[in-house]
Formats: sequence, structure tokens, C-alpha cells
Amino acid sequence: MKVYVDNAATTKMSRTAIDAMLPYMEALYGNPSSLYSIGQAAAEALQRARETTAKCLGCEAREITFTSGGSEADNQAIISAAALGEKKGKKHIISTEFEHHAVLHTLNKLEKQGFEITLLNVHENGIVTKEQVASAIREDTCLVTVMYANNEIGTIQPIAEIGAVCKEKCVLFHTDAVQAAGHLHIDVKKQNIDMLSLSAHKFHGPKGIGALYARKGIQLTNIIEGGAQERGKRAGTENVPAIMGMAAAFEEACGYIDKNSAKISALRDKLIDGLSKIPHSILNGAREPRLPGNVNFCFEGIEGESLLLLLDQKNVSASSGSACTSGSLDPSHVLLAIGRSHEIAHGSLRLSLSKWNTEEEAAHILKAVPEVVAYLRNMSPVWRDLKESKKKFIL
Amino acid sequence: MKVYVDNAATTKMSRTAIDAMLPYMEALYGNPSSLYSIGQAAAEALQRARETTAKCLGCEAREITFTSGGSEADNQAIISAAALGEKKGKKHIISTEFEHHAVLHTLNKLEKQGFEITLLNVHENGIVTKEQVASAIREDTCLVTVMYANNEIGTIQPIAEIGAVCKEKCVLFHTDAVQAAGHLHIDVKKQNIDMLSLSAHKFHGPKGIGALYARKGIQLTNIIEGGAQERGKRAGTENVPAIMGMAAAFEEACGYIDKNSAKISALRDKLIDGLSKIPHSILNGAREPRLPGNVNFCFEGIEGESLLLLLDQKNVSASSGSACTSGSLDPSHVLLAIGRSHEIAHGSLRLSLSKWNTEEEAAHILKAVPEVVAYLRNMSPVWRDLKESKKKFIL
Amino acid sequence: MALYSEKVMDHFTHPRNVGIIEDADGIGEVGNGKCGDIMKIYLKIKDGMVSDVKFETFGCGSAIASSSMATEMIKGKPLSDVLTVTNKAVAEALGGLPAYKMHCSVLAEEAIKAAVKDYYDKNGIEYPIDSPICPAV
Amino acid sequence: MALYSEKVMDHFTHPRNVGIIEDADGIGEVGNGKCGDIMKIYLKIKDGMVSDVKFETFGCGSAIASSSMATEMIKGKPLSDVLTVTNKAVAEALGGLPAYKMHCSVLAEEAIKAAVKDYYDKNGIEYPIDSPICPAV
Ligand SMILES: Cc1ncc(COP(=O)(O)O)c(C=O)c1O
Ligand SMILES: Cc1ncc(COP(=O)(O)O)c(C=O)c1O
Repeated sequence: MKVYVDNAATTKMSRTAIDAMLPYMEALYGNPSSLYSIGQAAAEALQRARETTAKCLGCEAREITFTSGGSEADNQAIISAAALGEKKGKKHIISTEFEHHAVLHTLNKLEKQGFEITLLNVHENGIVTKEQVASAIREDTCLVTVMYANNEIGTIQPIAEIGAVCKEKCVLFHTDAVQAAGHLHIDVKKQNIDMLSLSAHKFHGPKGIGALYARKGIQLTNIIEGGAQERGKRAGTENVPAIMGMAAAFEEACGYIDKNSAKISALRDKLIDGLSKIPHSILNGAREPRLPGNVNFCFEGIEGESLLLLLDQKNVSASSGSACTSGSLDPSHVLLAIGRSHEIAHGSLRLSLSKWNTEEEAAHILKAVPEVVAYLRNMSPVWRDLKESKKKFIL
Repeated sequence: MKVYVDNAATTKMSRTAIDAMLPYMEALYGNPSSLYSIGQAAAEALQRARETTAKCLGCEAREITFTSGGSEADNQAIISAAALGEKKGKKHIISTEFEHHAVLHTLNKLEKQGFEITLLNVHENGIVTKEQVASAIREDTCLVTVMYANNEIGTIQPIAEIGAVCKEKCVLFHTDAVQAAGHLHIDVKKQNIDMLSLSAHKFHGPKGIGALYARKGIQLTNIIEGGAQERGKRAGTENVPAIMGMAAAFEEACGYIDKNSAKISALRDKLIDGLSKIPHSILNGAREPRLPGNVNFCFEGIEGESLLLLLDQKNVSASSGSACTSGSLDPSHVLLAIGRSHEIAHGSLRLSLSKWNTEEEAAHILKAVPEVVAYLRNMSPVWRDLKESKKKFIL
Repeated sequence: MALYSEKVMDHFTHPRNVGIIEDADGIGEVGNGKCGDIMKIYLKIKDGMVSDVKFETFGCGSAIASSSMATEMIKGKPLSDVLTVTNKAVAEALGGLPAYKMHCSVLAEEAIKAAVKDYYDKNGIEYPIDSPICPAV
Repeated sequence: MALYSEKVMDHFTHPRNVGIIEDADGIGEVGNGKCGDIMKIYLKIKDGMVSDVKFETFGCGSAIASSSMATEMIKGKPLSDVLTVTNKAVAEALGGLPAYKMHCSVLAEEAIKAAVKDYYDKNGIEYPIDSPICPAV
């Protein structure tokens, strides 16, 4: 048994998505900008995919721009809003401390260009309130960007409420919905969302493709210049197969949100209940509202990478909050943002489920994790100090 | 018989490329940044693809950055060189009038940011000389970017010589090799190339993936910010399947360059000879050095779009120089650059061949094109004026 | 083929009224080669009616289709009706044109008006409508 | 598993000399929880030789493997040899470490030196090498 529980990192493609791509990899390879039939067939397919994507979000087809993924969509949304703001002399942007780096690093870049960035603190429950947003908005605020659901701890933000505040104050509102799309119901109009980013490989679609919704009237700034694809807003020959795969996966995911959510969150709750029994452990982020598939714990006295490697030995593919492999020694900025100490933040474990995980797999995890935690604590000098009361337990 | 002769726009994927992708779409879907086995398997595959790509270009694996295509690679190369130049107070860039829009529009953007851009004139033969480059280089030149082979008229530039001039004058040299990669031999070290862009779908690889070679020591500027993928220079979950497909297609294409080139250029020459017999027509760009698959003609007295649509009716998928579908009424900037008048430039036809085109297809084209040209001339008031000597023939 | 409607493709691939009228009563030529479209319309007028019409067009698919459709629309019609043919009517009759191709239907309207004006001018009749007519360059 | 060599994985999954020595003659603890790695080495010294060694580590896979390998390398060795064990030697014995994990082997070297220094200090012997030892925080 191989237990894959890192679906927040990436998902296995669904058969539907693969089957939607293959024809466009094999026979229908035309360039949609071409006049002749096989080019126009690709252009029509592209239009269908745009309509499908729009329908899942509650917007119009022409409000969708296809990008190479979630990161590009986040970058373009923020750069565009900043450019619009700058024209009006508004150079203040509001976001949160626990956004994805695609957002945070773009904001860093803008800060160097003279923008002022306010990052809202995040409560220990992992949720930012509309009141926080409201009181941070200033005369010169040109953008509020708050993620729909956090990628590490899975907490869901009050997007519609934040959107309403922004609307009232006439400030553009962008949400990074990379973790939410296909997993939670989205209706950009009802939720007062001006811009939204998503990425196909998080909902069983292909890698390397994403979409940016931008309400009509919002002029996008190109981050990739060149040909006139995507109404001139994103150059490069359209990745038709991936776009078809994304639309098919998104439609499928959106059609089964309630069913999948019920199934997955039952497993999630079992895991949370089981892992909570490990002493000196804590669930990161509020239990609710939380992505159906997200479980994130800190275990005191151990470090995350060794935990993951030993779980891999037991055929569990999971991840930690820490950016271990990226060569950074810093613990997760998300866990620090919700108030975990450095020491505790190092000992984190994220399990992110999909519709394909089973009860048996959950049982396997509930056996494996406590064993590995106990094993590692047993060789940890920190744990000894805690046990021998030379140090105080935090958790 | 369907005759696809628009391989400069995009190509049909090879079986090799599709087969290289499928495993990473189906079973090996791990995120290469993950610690566990299926993530590490993806990371290893990525490294192999990087090595394969590097080998085909004569560089080191770490000098390759994967991008979402040729446009992104062009954008990133130029923006990076500009950023490096700006640090040293060098804000002059040299390019040519007939580059792809991915280059030209990026240069426009830089011009607005205070860079000075020199676009070299292009001789009627479609070739820019090293002398032109040498005499344009100034003290404050930070970049020379000249395409390897033109996408419309197929003329091949003296890249190694231009590279040598740049090297001597210590100016960075980038080449947009999107049309050359997989079709012409490339050795970045021998050819003195500092940066090079390529795109997989032009050599029977997948769409939505490309690569940027940047000689080590050249610091890239991110155009997509976020995670630490691609050594921190290009954020976004790696598109592993497409990267595998690209590497496989590139290796295959590079392994058969001589064989394919011999076959394709024989067909090309047959088409050029045949179409030259149409009165008042002209081959655009020198016959040599020219991409093995490129044929580009102007026919006086007719307009390109109607030519293409009628060829499509005869099952020939070809393209014109004009950016018809993009909503622009301007004729090709490439044809204007080599000195064609507006009126003539409107009547262009590009046939771009692949290894899969046959003698029968060439024969079909050589029958169809003269018929359609004659038919359209017959209803053209311009042609009547020319015939009745109310106007003078240009060609 | 999704670029153009079936109607457009029909009129493009089987254009009606292609040709010239040697002894035309009115000729209108509009557009210019620089922009890639030239339309020339020949009228034969009898008793204030269009008794025959032909066209020649240098241009894209929708320019040819617009010429074809426009000539069909005015054939046998009194001149007063001819002058009320709008580009919109031409485009609609074609089942619509892509937005960036609407200018082709405009050219067709202008070519007709130019031909009628030419007829009026030759016969010393005042041209009743001052609509912009771009002469061919 | 390509992240680590087989040797690293072997020492990580089957670490040698894990545990504590209740009556250790020298104890060295380096690193800090903030950075995510703490290493503690316990030495038993007999006739100037390391007669026994144990370790405890809070840290990543390579930290645990480095501790395990380092303890193996000094077990039964005279203290003079022990002080010449470098982080490079530890990393090499493990078949290499990823560049960004080399600091783990540095910690192992420092932990050993800290333990030897502790032994010297307790016995009033001057510590011969002035290499930087970061105490645990
Ligand atoms: C010369 C040249 N450069 C750049 C590009 C852009 O490549 P892509 O469409 O893959 O972004 C193309 C093709 O479209 C090209 O022919
Ligand atoms: C919240 C969030 N935003 C953005 C991204 C970036 O998406 P991608 O890797 O597809 O560029 C991710 C995932 O990596 C994410 O989880």
C-alpha cells in the first residue's frame, strides 16, 4: 500500500483530464491562431474550455485568462492591480502574513518599487477577519489580496465578507484560490471577487496550466509580452492540451464538490481525532472552516524532515510545513504567522487528502505517525529535556 | 489528403514525445520539491531532462531554466540582461527589425522604462551582418539580441560571428532560437551565445514548455515570483510531463538533424522552384542560408487571407505573413523590414515543412497554389490595373 | 471553420456577381492596398433601378463575401433603396462577421455609395446623402 | 530516494550509537532548536581513547545520519585522532551530502569537539584546538 497524502502539493491526474488532453496532443495539434480548419478546431476547443472554466467560477468566458499556473496568475493579478493603482497615485496594498510565496514575493518586488505593503497578522486559528481588512484599508489602497484557503493549514477565509468590504470601499480584491478551486464552491460575483487565481494540478488536472479570472473592466498588465494570444494579455502559443485537461478536471471537480467533500472530510476528521491523541501535539489552524482534505499538526520535540523520511519508509507520502528541500532552514512562515515558535514549527506534518484516499489508508497513517513520532522523540535531546523538566513543554 | 505545412506555427507531437510524457501524467505525478520517493523520482526525471536539453545545446545542466515556452524565455532573457545592464548604467540594447513580437514587445516595454533600443535594418535577403552589429555597439550597450532563424522567412543569421563580436566587446548576446532548435545544429559555447530561448512545440514536443539557456554567471531576473523552483529563478510547480516530453523530442530532433534537413530541404527546394514559376511572385528572404522547411512567397495583386482560406478548402493548412487573426490590419513587420511594400506584403504565403511532409503533398501544393492565385487575381481590381498597365508591377 | 459563418464561407467560396461591366453607368472603388482591401463595384442603371451589378475585390475572405452579399442585396433594387443599405445589414445578411472584420462590410457599403455617386455625378444629379466615401488610393 | 545517498539513508534509518551515557566523561551539545538541529554527544573516555559514545539528535535526516556516522568514526579512537575528524570527512564517509545539508556535518564535527572540550575542561586539560563551538541555545 502506497499512501499519497500530499494532494496540496500536487494531485494525480484524473482519467477524465488525461482523456481530455490526449486528442489535442495527438490529432488536434493546430495552433488556435491559425485560419485553417485544424487551427480553428483548436480555437473552438479553447473557447469551450474558457466557457467551462467560467461556468465553474460564475463569470463570463472573456473574464478568464489562461496562464502557466497558479504562480503566474498570482503574479499577474497583483502586478496588474498595482499598475492600475499607480496610475491613480494609489500605492498601498493589503495582504496577509501567511500567503503563498507567489503572492508574498511579488509584493516584495512591488515594495522595492515604492509600494507600501500591509501584511495582516493571522490569528492562531488561521483566519483573517473582514474587520482586519476594513481597518487596514486606506485612501491610497489599490488592492487587497487574501488567499481563499491556506495551502499549509487549510483554513478557509471569509472571502465573500472581505470582498464585500473591498467593494464598499472601492478597492480591488484578489484571492489566491489555488487550494480552493475544485474543492470549495466559488461564485466570484456573489462573493465580490474581482480577481482570482487557480492552478489545474491541484484538482487532478495537468501541471503547468492555470487561470486568472479578472472582472471585465479590469485591465491586465502583461507579464509575458509577445503575440496577441489571450486577447493580448498573455503571449505564447496556447497550451491547448493542458487547457482542455484543466477545463475537464475543473468541471468534474466542481460537479462533485459536495460528494467529495463529505467523503474526504470524514477521513480528515478521523485523522485529526487520531493524531490529537499523540501527547504534546497540536492541530494547526481551526478545525473549521477548513479544507476538506487538510490535516496539519505540530509535534513537540521532533523535526519535520526526519518525520517525513521515516513516513516515506512506511509508504506514506506527506509533507511538512518547512521548506526543507528548498535549501532554506527557516521554518514555515505560515506556522510562524499563526504564532508557533520556531522550535515547534520545525516539527510539523501536513497530510492533504484526495477523493482517492481510503479508510484503510487512514488507519495505516494512524498507526505509522505515532510510531515514528515516538521513535524520533526517543532520540531527541529536546524531548529528553522536556521529559526531565529541564525545559517547559510548549504544547 | 490533408497537407499540414504550418510547422513554424506549431508541430504535431512525435510519438516519442507523447510516450515520454504519459508516465508522468499517469503514475509518476509527484511534486519534484517533495521529499518522499515519488517526489524524488520526479526530481530525478527533471534532472535527466535538464541534462538531455543541455547536451543538445552544448552547455551544462545548471545553465538551463525551464519556462512555459519561447515567449517567456525571450522575455526573461531580455529583462535579465536589462537588469544587469542597468546596474552598470548601461541602458542600450541592440536587436533587429524582424524579431518575434516576444522580443520586440519586451524591448518596447524597456524603452518606456528608459532604455534606448537600436533595431538594426534587415537587408532584403533577410540577413543581418556582424558588421551591422559591431558598428551599433556602444559603450553603454548591455545586450545584443538577434534571432537564430526568422520565423516568417526562415533566413538563418550568422549567430557565431555575431556572438564573437559581442564577446570581443563584452556585451551579452541572446538569440531567440525558437525556430532553429531541433532543426539546426547549435553549440552555445562554440557559437559564443550567452543566452538562448527555445520552445518545444516547434520540434514535435508539447506546447506550453520551453527553455532558457543562460551561461553560468549570468544572474536571471524572475518574471514569475514565488517558490524556489528552477534554483529560485522561475516559480511554479514544475511541469514535469511537458519537460520530459520536450527533452525527448529535443533529443530525437537533434539526433536526426542532418537526415531530416536533407529530406525536408529537398522538398523545400522543389516548392521554391515550382512557385517561382508563378508570374509576379517572389521568394522572401535569401534562398540560402534558410531553414530546411521554410518557403515564403509574395504574390502580387492578391491578399493573403483569402489565399489561405481557399488553400484550406483544398486541404492545405498554411499561413501568411500577416497577423490577420490577431485583429490587426497591419501586414507582417518582417516583410516590411526586408523592404516589401504594404501592398505586396499583404499577399504572402508561408509554407513550413516537417519531416512528415511527402513528395505527393508537395505536388498537391504545386497544383493548388497556382490555381488559387490565378482565381484570386481574376477577381482582383489591383491585378486588373496591373495587367492593363494602369499601375506598374512591383514584382 | 469557425472563423466565419457558413454564409460567409458560401459567399467567399462561391462569390456572386464577380466581374466587371465594360459599359458601367457607375463605378465605385474604395479601400486601399496598404490596408489590404480594395473593392470595386460596377453598376448598370435602368429606370432608376440597378439592372446589373458586378464587383472586383482584393481582400480577405470577409471582404470578398461582403462584396458578394452587397451586390446581391442591391441587384434589381431602386437606387433610393440601394442608398439605404448599411454595413450592418450586409453583415447581418452574412450571419455576422468577427468584430475586427466589420470594416469589410463598411467597405461594401461605401463601395456601393461611391458607385451610385459616380452615376449621379455623371448624370448631373445631386448625391442625396453625405456619407463618407473613402476613394481608393 | 535521490535526496540522500544510500549510506545516508542507512545511517538515518538504522542510526548507530543512539542513546545516552549516564556517567559520561564528556558531553557536547551544539546547534539550536530555532534552526531545527540540535546534536548531543556523550563520550566515555578510557586511557585517552573513546571507549564508548552515544548521541541524541533533534534534526533532519542528514543531521541524524551525520551524528551516527561521526560517532562510528570516533569510537575506539585516541582523542588526538578524534579532534582531527572534520565535517568533510563525515560527509565523505556518508557518500556525500546535498550542499544545503553540509551544515549537518559541521554540527557533527562541532558536537564531537564540544564533548572532548567538556572532558578536557572537567579534567583541567587545556583544549588544544581553537575551533568555533556553538553552544546549544
Ligand atoms: C521566433 C519565435 N520566437 C518566439 C516564439 C514564441 O514561442 P511560444 O509561442 O512557444 O511562446 C515563436 C513562436 O511562436 C517564434 O517563432
Ligand atoms: C495557495 C497557493 N498559491 C499558489 C500556488 C502556486 O501554484 P503553481 O505551483 O501551480 O504555480 C500554490 C501551489 O503551489 C498554492 O498552494
